[in-house]
Parts: sequence; C-alpha cells; structure tokens
Amino acid sequence: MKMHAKNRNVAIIGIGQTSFSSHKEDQNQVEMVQEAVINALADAGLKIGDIDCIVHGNMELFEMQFAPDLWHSLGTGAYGKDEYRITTGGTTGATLVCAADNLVASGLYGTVLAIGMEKLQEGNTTGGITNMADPLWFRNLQTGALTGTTAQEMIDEFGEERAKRAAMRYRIMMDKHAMLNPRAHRRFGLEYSQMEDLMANSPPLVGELRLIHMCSQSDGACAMIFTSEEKVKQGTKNPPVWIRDHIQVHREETIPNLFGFNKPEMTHHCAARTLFARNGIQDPVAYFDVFEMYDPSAWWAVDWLREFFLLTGDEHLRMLEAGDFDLDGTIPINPSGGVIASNPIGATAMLRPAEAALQIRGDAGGHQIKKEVRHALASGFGGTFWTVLMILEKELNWQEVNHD
Amino acid sequence: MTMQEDHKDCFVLEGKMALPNQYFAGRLGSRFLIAIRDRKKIMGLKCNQCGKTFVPPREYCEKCWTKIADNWVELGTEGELVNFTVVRYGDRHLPKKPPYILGQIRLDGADTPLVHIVEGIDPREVESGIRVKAVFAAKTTNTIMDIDHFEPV
Amino acid sequence: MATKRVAICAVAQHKNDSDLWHKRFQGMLLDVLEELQAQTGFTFDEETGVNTIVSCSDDFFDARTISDNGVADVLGAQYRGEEKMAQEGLNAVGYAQAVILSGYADLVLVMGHCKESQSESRRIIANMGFDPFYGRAVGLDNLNAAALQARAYMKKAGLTEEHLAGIVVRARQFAARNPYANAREIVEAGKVIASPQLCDPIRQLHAYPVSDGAVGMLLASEERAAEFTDRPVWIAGFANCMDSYFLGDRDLTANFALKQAAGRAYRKAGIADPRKEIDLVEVMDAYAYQQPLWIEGLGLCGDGEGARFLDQGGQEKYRVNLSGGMLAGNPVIIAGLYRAAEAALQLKGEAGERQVPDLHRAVAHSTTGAAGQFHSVLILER
Amino acid sequence: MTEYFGTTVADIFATMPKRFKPEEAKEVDIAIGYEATGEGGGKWKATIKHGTLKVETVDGDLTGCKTTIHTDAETFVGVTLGKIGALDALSSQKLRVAGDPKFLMLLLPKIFTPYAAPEKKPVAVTARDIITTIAERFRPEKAEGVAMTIGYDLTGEGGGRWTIVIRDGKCAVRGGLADPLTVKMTMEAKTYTGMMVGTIEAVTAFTSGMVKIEGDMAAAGATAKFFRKYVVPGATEAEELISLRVTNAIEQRFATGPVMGRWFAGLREKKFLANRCPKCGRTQIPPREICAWCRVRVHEFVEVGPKGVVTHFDIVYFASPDPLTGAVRDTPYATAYVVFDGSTEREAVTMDLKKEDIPRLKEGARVRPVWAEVTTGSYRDLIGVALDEQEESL
Repeated sequence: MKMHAKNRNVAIIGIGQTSFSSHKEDQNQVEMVQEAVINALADAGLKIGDIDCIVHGNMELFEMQFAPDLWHSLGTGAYGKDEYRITTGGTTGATLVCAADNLVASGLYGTVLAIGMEKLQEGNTTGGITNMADPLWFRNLQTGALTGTTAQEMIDEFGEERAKRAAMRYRIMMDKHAMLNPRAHRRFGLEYSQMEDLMANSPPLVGELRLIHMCSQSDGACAMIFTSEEKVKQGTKNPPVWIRDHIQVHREETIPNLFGFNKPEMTHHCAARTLFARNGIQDPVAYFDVFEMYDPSAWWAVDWLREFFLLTGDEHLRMLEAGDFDLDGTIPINPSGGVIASNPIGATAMLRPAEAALQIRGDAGGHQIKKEVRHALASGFGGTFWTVLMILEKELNWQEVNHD
Repeated sequence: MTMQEDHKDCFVLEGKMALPNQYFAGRLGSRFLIAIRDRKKIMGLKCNQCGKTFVPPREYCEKCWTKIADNWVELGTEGELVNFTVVRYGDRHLPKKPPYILGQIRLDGADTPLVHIVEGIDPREVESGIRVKAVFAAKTTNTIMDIDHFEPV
Repeated sequence: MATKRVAICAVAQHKNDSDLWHKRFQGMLLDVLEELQAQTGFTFDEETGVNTIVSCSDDFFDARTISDNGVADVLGAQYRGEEKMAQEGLNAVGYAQAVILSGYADLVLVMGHCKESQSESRRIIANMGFDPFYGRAVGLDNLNAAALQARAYMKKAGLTEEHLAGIVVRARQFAARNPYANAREIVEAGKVIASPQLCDPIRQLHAYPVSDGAVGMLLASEERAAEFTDRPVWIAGFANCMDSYFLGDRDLTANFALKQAAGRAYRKAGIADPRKEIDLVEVMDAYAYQQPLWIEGLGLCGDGEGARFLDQGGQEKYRVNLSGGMLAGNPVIIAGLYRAAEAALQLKGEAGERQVPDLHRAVAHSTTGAAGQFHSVLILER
Repeated sequence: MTEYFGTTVADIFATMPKRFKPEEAKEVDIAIGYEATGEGGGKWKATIKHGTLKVETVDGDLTGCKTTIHTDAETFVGVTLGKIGALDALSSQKLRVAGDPKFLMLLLPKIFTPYAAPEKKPVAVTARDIITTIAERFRPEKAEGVAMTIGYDLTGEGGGRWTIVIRDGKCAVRGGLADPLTVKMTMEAKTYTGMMVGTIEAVTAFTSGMVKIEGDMAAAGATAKFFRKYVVPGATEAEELISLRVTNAIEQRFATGPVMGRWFAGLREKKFLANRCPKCGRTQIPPREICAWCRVRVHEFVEVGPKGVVTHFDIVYFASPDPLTGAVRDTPYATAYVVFDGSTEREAVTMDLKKEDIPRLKEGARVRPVWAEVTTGSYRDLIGVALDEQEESL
C-alpha cells in the first residue's frame, strides 16, 4: 500500500490521561472524559476555543450507550464544533490518532482533539466481546477473546520451559514498568524470583494462558491534541512530536483469524513490512528507541515482537532474555506497563502513541527511558487481528526519504 | 441491482442482544438525585460567568467552559410547562402507559427546562404556560423518576 | 503534493425496503460493491487500487460489537485500511474527503449499511442514546424529542396540518419515481391528516417508515477521478456541528448547529449567498416538520419562514428532496449518505426519471441525535 | 480486630448466615475453606448443603473443603467490598483459589447478598454538644434584620432547656427558657440530635408530632438557614454514590440470507456445505458471500467432511458466565479447530469437543461430528465433534 506525500505535517502537542482503575464510581462517563480533555488542554496550554474539531471513539456495546458522543459532548467540548466519531473495536484509539492526523493533514482543520474512552465497570466486558461473534453461528460457541493457541505454538516451536519463561519474563517486565507509572491500573510489584511460582500456580484460563498473562479491564480515558506544522511554528508549550506515517491493516472475520493463527502473513507483519519499506527503515530494532505495543496478553506480546520487528527464528526470545526490551534495554517495550497493566478499551490503543510521544518529549516521569528517545513506534490491535501501526518522530528530519 | 435472488434457503433467526450494565451517576449526579430522593428538593447548578442555572446537573457550563460543579442553587419544585407532546405509542423503554404527556418544565429558578411527565390533566386540555408542580415518587429508582411526574398546581 | 479537490466518481444504492428479511448485511453490501466496480472498474490493487475504506454502520443496529468486523470481507478490507464512521454516513463522505486531501490515499471507498428491521424497535435504540439517569429514565427517544421540537417549530413558523400533509404527499410523488425508495405509494393529503397521532403533533404518516438499506461511493483525488468517470461530482465543502446534549439547553427551533455547519460548509465552498448559489437540496427529513425547519437552518429562507417557503414554491425552486427524501424511507444511520448519493446522481445527470436539468451545485444534509443535536452539510458541484 | 476499609474479616463471616439465600442454594453441596493471613485474619469454613449454611472458624487444616480461598486479610475485605477487583487480586496471586475459581465469580454472588459495611456507630453526641456550637455556626448574612428568641425544651437523657437569641446580626445561646419566646420547640433530646446529625428527617419529625411547636410556626421552619450544618467532630461521612443496575435487552431478527441459509439447510441434512471461491478454490466454512482474498462472489457449494482433523485446540479452564442467565459451562471444556476433509488448507472451524474425549485430544486428531437427535436447520443441529474411534483404532 503506497502513500503519497502528506499534504502537511502534523504534530502531537497535547496529551491528557485519567488514571486507570477497575472502578470509578464517583464519575459518570462525561466527567471521566472531561478529566482527560482538561488534562490534554492544560498539557498543550490551550483553551477549548482553540480546538477546531473533536474526534471521539469507544465501543458502544460495552457501556450500552448508543451514539455516546452526543451525551459525551458535555465533556469533550464539542459544542459548536465539528465532530467525528470513528471506531474500529480494539484499535479505536489508534484509529482516532490516524483520523486526527488525516483531518489536520488535509488542511480542513487546524487543531484537532481526539478522545478515546471506556468505562468497562459500567458494562460486561466478556459479554460485549462475545457479542462480536456472528449471531448466526459463533456467538453460542465463544466466550470472550481468550485462546491458548499462541502459547501452544510457542511451546511447540521453542520448547515448554523456554516459551513459558519468556511469557512470564515479559509479564513481570510489564509489571516492573507499571510500578513506575502512577496512572497504571494493575501494579502488583512482581519480582523475577516469582517466575517459577507464577508459571505453576497462576490460575489457568485456556491452555497455558493463565490469568497473570492477561490484560486488565479498566476505566479511563485518553485525549490528544494535534496541530499543523504552520501552527507549531507559532510556538507550542511543550515540544511537538511529529506523526511521520501510519498504516492500518484489517482482515475478514473468521474464528481462526480472531485467534491469529491463520497466517500466511500476520497482519502485524504486513503492517510493519509495508510501513518500514515505504519509510526507508531497514532495521527497525536499530532505528526505534521505544515501542509502545498493544499487548493483550504476555504470550501474544512475545510472539508479536517477532512480527513487528520483522525478526526470524528465536531472535525475539534472545532479545527478551538478554534484557533488550527492558526500560534500560536497547529497544524498551511499553515503559507505561502496556495494556496488561491498563486497558480502558476505547482509549487503550490511543495510550500507545500518547505514551510513545511522552517518551519522545522526555515527559514520561517515573517510567521515562533514560537515553534520548527520537524515534518511536506505536501499535493498536483489535477485531480479528486488525493492526494499526504508526511512527512518531522527535524532529522533522525524515523528509529526504522518498515517498512516491 | 435487480438480480433475482432465490429465497428458498433464507430464513430469520430470532435472537436477542442483552447485556447487564451498572451505570454510575457520579458524585455530582448522586448529590442531585439524593436531594430529590431524600429531601424532595430539586437542585440546579449556576454558572457565575453567564448567569444561567442548569438542570440536570453537569460539572461544566459547556458554553463558558467553566466549572460549576459546586455552585448549587435550590430550585422550586414548581414551574411552568413550556412545551409538551402526547406520547401515544407503546414501547418497552417508556416509563408510563400511553397516552401520556411528556413535557418540558421550566422550574422556578432554572433557566433550562427539564423533560418530564405531566399527569393530572387530560391530554386534550393541556397547554403550554400552565403551572405544574413535582409529585415525588413513593418508591425510589435513584433516577430522575424519583420525581414521579408533574401535575397542574 | 497532495490533491486539491476530491471527486465522487460513482454511487450505488441498495433499494430501501421495510424488511429485507432474506438478506443479511454482507449480501446487501456486496450488491453495492459489485455495482460500483461495474460502473468504474476500480480494483483493490496495492499500488493503483482502493487501499482505504471508510465504512458506516452501528453496533446497536447490527447487534454486533465492532459492526464493521462482520462485513470486512464485503467492504474489500482484507489486508487494507478500514475506518468506521460511527455516526450518520454523510460524515463518512466528509471524512473520506479529508483522507484524500491529507495525501494518505487517492482512492477511498465509502460503504454504509443499516437494517432497522432487525431490531424490535429503533426507538429503544434511540432511548439508549440518552444518559441513563435523566434521559433514558424518563423515556426520551428520537420520536418524542422530535415531537417536542415539532410543536415548538410549528408555532413559530405558522406551519399547519395542511403544510405537513403537503410535504408528505409531495415526498411520495417523487419517491414513486425513485426506484431505490421504500415508501413509493401515492397518498392523498386527507389520508395524511387522518392518520393517527403517534406523538402529537407527529402523525403516523409524518414519520419515515422502518427501512433497510446500503449505499456505496467511490471517491478519488482530482488527478485520478477521470480514470473512473467522465462525470465527476466535486466535493466543494463539508462541515458539521454539535449542539448541546440536554434538550432544555437548546432553543429547539433555532437551528444553532445546522446554521454553524452550513455556514462553515458554505465558506469552504466559497458560497456567499446560498439562496442564489444552490440549485438542489437533499435534507434528512425523518419527520415532515423537519423539512422546512432544516431549510431554514440551511439559510434558504429566513428564521420562522418555513411555512412561507412552502407556500411560495421554495421546494420546487430549490428542488428539495427530489428523491422522496428520508420521508420515503432510509435507515437512520445512512439516511444522509442516501441524500449525498441522490444529490450526486442529479449532478451527474444519472437520476433517471427524477432527473432535473441545469444543475451546478447541490447540498446534502444529515442530522443525528434527538431533535437535531448534530448536523452535517455537504456541498457538491458539477 | 484489625479493620480494613472500615470492616474486619470477622464482620464478613459473622453476617454470612444473614446474607445467605437458601432458595438459590438448593442444588449446592460444597464446603468452601477460607484462609485470610495477616492481622485480623484466620481460617473459616462455610459448608453449604441443600439450602443450608454452616459457617465455622477452623484451627487446623481446611480439610474436606472442595474449594479453598487463600488471601491476606486486607485483600479479602477489599474484594468483598468491591474496593479491589477480584480479577486483579487473582491475577496478582494475592488471592489464590485451590479448586475452581468459578465459585468466586459465579456461585458466591448468587447465593449471598452482597456484604454491606455496617452503619458507623453514631458518635456519642449530646444535645448540649450541639447547642453549644450554635453561635459559631451562625450565618449573619442569612439573618439580616431578624430578631427572634427560640426556646428549646429537650426532654430525656442529655436534655435541658436553652434559649437562642438572634438580634442585630448576632446570635447568643443562654441556658433556660426566656420569656417571651418567638417560638418554643419541645422534643426528646435524641430527636434533636438525630435531626442535627441527619439520621432523622426534619420534615418527618415536624409532621409526625415528634416536635411540639408553640408560637410562630413559620419562624421554626426558617431557623435552619441561619446556621451552617452541624458536623460531628472527626466524622468523615462516606458519601453515597448512586449506581443503576439494568439489563439492556433488544430483541433481534437475524437474517441468514441465502448463503448462511444454505449452510443451515445442509446441517438439517447432516451435511457440511462449504462454498468454494471460483478464483482461488478456497473452501469457506461456514460459507460467506465473498472470498475476502479474491474479492469475488462465491456461488458454488461443495460438501466437506463429515470427518476432519484437529489443527489447534483450546482447553478452557475458566468459562465466563453467560452475562444474562449466569449459566456457566462445566470446565474444563475443549474447543477444537477442525479442518474438514475436502476443505482447503487452514480453513478451520471451531467446534466443541465431547467432554470425555478431552484427555485424548491432540493436534492431528481425527474427529467426527456429533449431531442433535432432531436436526432443524440451525446452529443447534451440531452439538460438536468427538474423536473418531474407528480411525483411532487403526
């Protein structure tokens, strides 16, 4: 999939998050959304009147709130403004970033605020996910989106001990990152010394997928503000972070697709291969300084690192084992703690570029990577293995790369 | 698209989409609803910037983008019916059996009319401008229906 | 350098029907997709074909979490980019324009579907669009909210039962010429006035019938449009606008959001005086009273002059809803997308029996939410 | 006992019999062991049998318990009160379940009403304590131009007689009843304290005759606004946060269309009808309108199976309850990904595997369909698949 020259460059100039938690009884949906919007405006040093357009997204059937942007407009600040509501399931948050990028790049809007939210406590998450299945056929067979097939494939490929240790090492690494992020939902204080215990005793869900491996169910919202290069030149409160390119790869629904093992080429690999090729990135591991990956489970995360970085064989396991993905490693993964720590679904995929942008700015606080972050990768995941992948940059220095 | 299709294998599968939910009114909404439930009082929120008093509650005046969450004002439990319709169709989501009057009631002290049900007057005789008062519900639902309906003063 | 203009190259409509019991969404969309491909010969080639699809559907109406997932194959989205406009479909056209202007794509497929007949009641779904404590609890839905607006507006504009009946009678007359319309039977004014009150002052025949349908469009950059059509229709402007959520916060007859949206769209299109520069209008009239109300909002007559607009032949002057409008039946999620499709067909000169001559510029309008909380305006040019 | 979130572990067990719903537990026969470690912890055993409940503390081992729950006391209280997510606690291993964790998630909410922390015991406040704070709670801006004397005759324990004098924007409290009084209110001292701390509704007290008023009735009603609300010293009132539980249900009519309709018609005849892409030859099961890869309409149906091979499988240990019925499948159960004979590579379909066959399930296993007794042309026709013994024995 080719891309033509972007009409104009687009920067992230504001980021606002709520904290993430299993319960927010003291806020209704609007108030939770508004908290993120106000934080983003404060971060950008803007007033609501500076925003030209709002882009909203979440998943209707979790909260069972039809066209929720209409009510949420009280908190998004959409009154009197242009507004779009765009959704793609789990990838929604990342799709909103793509949409905001498109809207600003098009020249139709100057400054756009995107908001992703979910209040999973208000709904039934598993029921909502089961509702994804075809009502004629699969809905009676399916419970949520759990599978142990990836674990089994990794065990088959790398041996039981090594595969299980890899998944648990990733899981504990995520918790260590989450412990540094005060907004994260699940912060357990796990230690690598607990690896054996967790591998044996964490309640099994499906096959070798255990409760400890799975992502959380959270309440929370994330808002981001985007503007054009022309506006950035007039000055921004915080350093701008540039959206260099983004790509979306969807696929048909089948149950094997939902669980990802029906490859010829995994969507993640297709997205990464195409995106890196058209941006002239030969060696993604060397190029990127951080990767915020949508990691719904530790098993999937480990498996997907191979796909996203276009690695082969056990390269990804060797890197994991060598600590390359740690916060002080060569290419840190999810300094925020990732989806395993915090998962307000409609905001989850937006948190990836949001956290990646904070790393580039050097504003991530306790979970800031120590070395300079110039190039960041962020991914979203949803549907039947749908992928969004985007490249964020500290400087506008990729222009010499030939696009078209 | 005039393709003639064979319908012999087509049928309709009866089903249902149903999910349990638990909604939270939030701290502000809870104070508003508890005032109705426990104290039979209807509270509004006033924006000091534009001077308007709003009901139902919201944290911000969206036009001024000013926080009004703590600026409670007690409204009257009476007001003026400023607009109405007569609901004559039946549907599961409706709180009353048709026909009934659904109105917009501007409570004394409020700038924004509240949508609620009006009873105690024949739908053929109702007209805008009449004074109505809140009749509080005997059984609480922790919603705006803790005002059961309004009726002419 | 990215393109400066975006064209609608082709449109395809599925016939609207009150109960497409024999078809599921996939079948409806595939019909639309095949017709678009037949018209234009576009492909999904990675280099030269469609790589981005903007779909439009709704999880509630489809009763499926991620409604676009179930139809990804018939959208052509296999290993391609796809984004779902989870609003009324006219916004999908506006957004698709931005995707092309941004430089990310030079071809975008817009595909919308909705079957109102699948759910037991579209009003129950509308009720779930309100907040749980103040709106849902009191039974608000799109019909009773519209009825509140109708009463206020009829009083302000001097709109009578006869006016409303006239709007419905005319809509059916045009619908009879539109092979894609749902309610195509001619009705007499007397029958409209005698039809039972649903929610005063809205009568049964003032409301659009339950409808199922699907719409597709191919949009292209200025540079590529000629590959797919020799009669492109250009997007001259698009804008939308959000009004306050609570009904009580709004003046239901003031058209705040529509005036804002129309003003911004006109500015983008370089329209100084819409009354002089617009030749055809398709408005989303779910209920008869809305047609003149939205006409006021579009600035084609003054505030409160909707009845006079009707009396003075405004509908014919501005060729309002020659398709029969939403009153002839479109599903709510894509009723505006149908408006855009019909406006585009007229500008292309492909509107069949309902074609009128001498068209240069058309407006397509849509609205979402209770009593028009949100409005969208698309300006198309030949 | 050590309190967590204002509650002790012992409180929770003590209220168990009161919260038990025998009618929901008629079919239940189980002993659940609880071990809460740390301060305020201990061991308990709850035996539920045919609608009866026995709760006891245990000193030694939790033997004879089908399911045991191990946790620290704080987590136990937190999860019970909903302050800590049960899934979070399970994930972090702060809460461990030996046996089937589904009892935590499903059974317990069904047979017990939720634990509610007891109302805080009212702090012992006397009428005198409250009366003496009146002058400092006075709001002169609300009493402009007001001149009145209010007498309180508070009877019973902790009672007494006081007069409040409001004049010239000032307020004073004096012992005894002055004469004349604008209004005199007589009530039990505990009624007065109840009204002031909010446990007795003032309107109720006035209308029910708990308060006797002599003199100016209107003045009695007006006095409240002259004073700020009385706050019990050191009280941190937990504010009630309202929630609304509702099941949102919408009836649906799902159309099969001709393609899925054909599939169901096949099931009625106990046949698997896939459809074959005219371009790539891929067989789709269940069939779809289009081949997503080739983007062409698929017309041709071919019969595949009835036997097939398992390419992957999932053994599920943790079934989520059906959100509406609460019904939960027995675990473990297995979902097999089956490629039917005659299908193209990788065109797997998910099928339930017969429970007894789970121990022998492996990749590459051959399976046969298990049909319902009567097939009607719906998804219910196919119960699942079973290992194919015939081929196993070969």
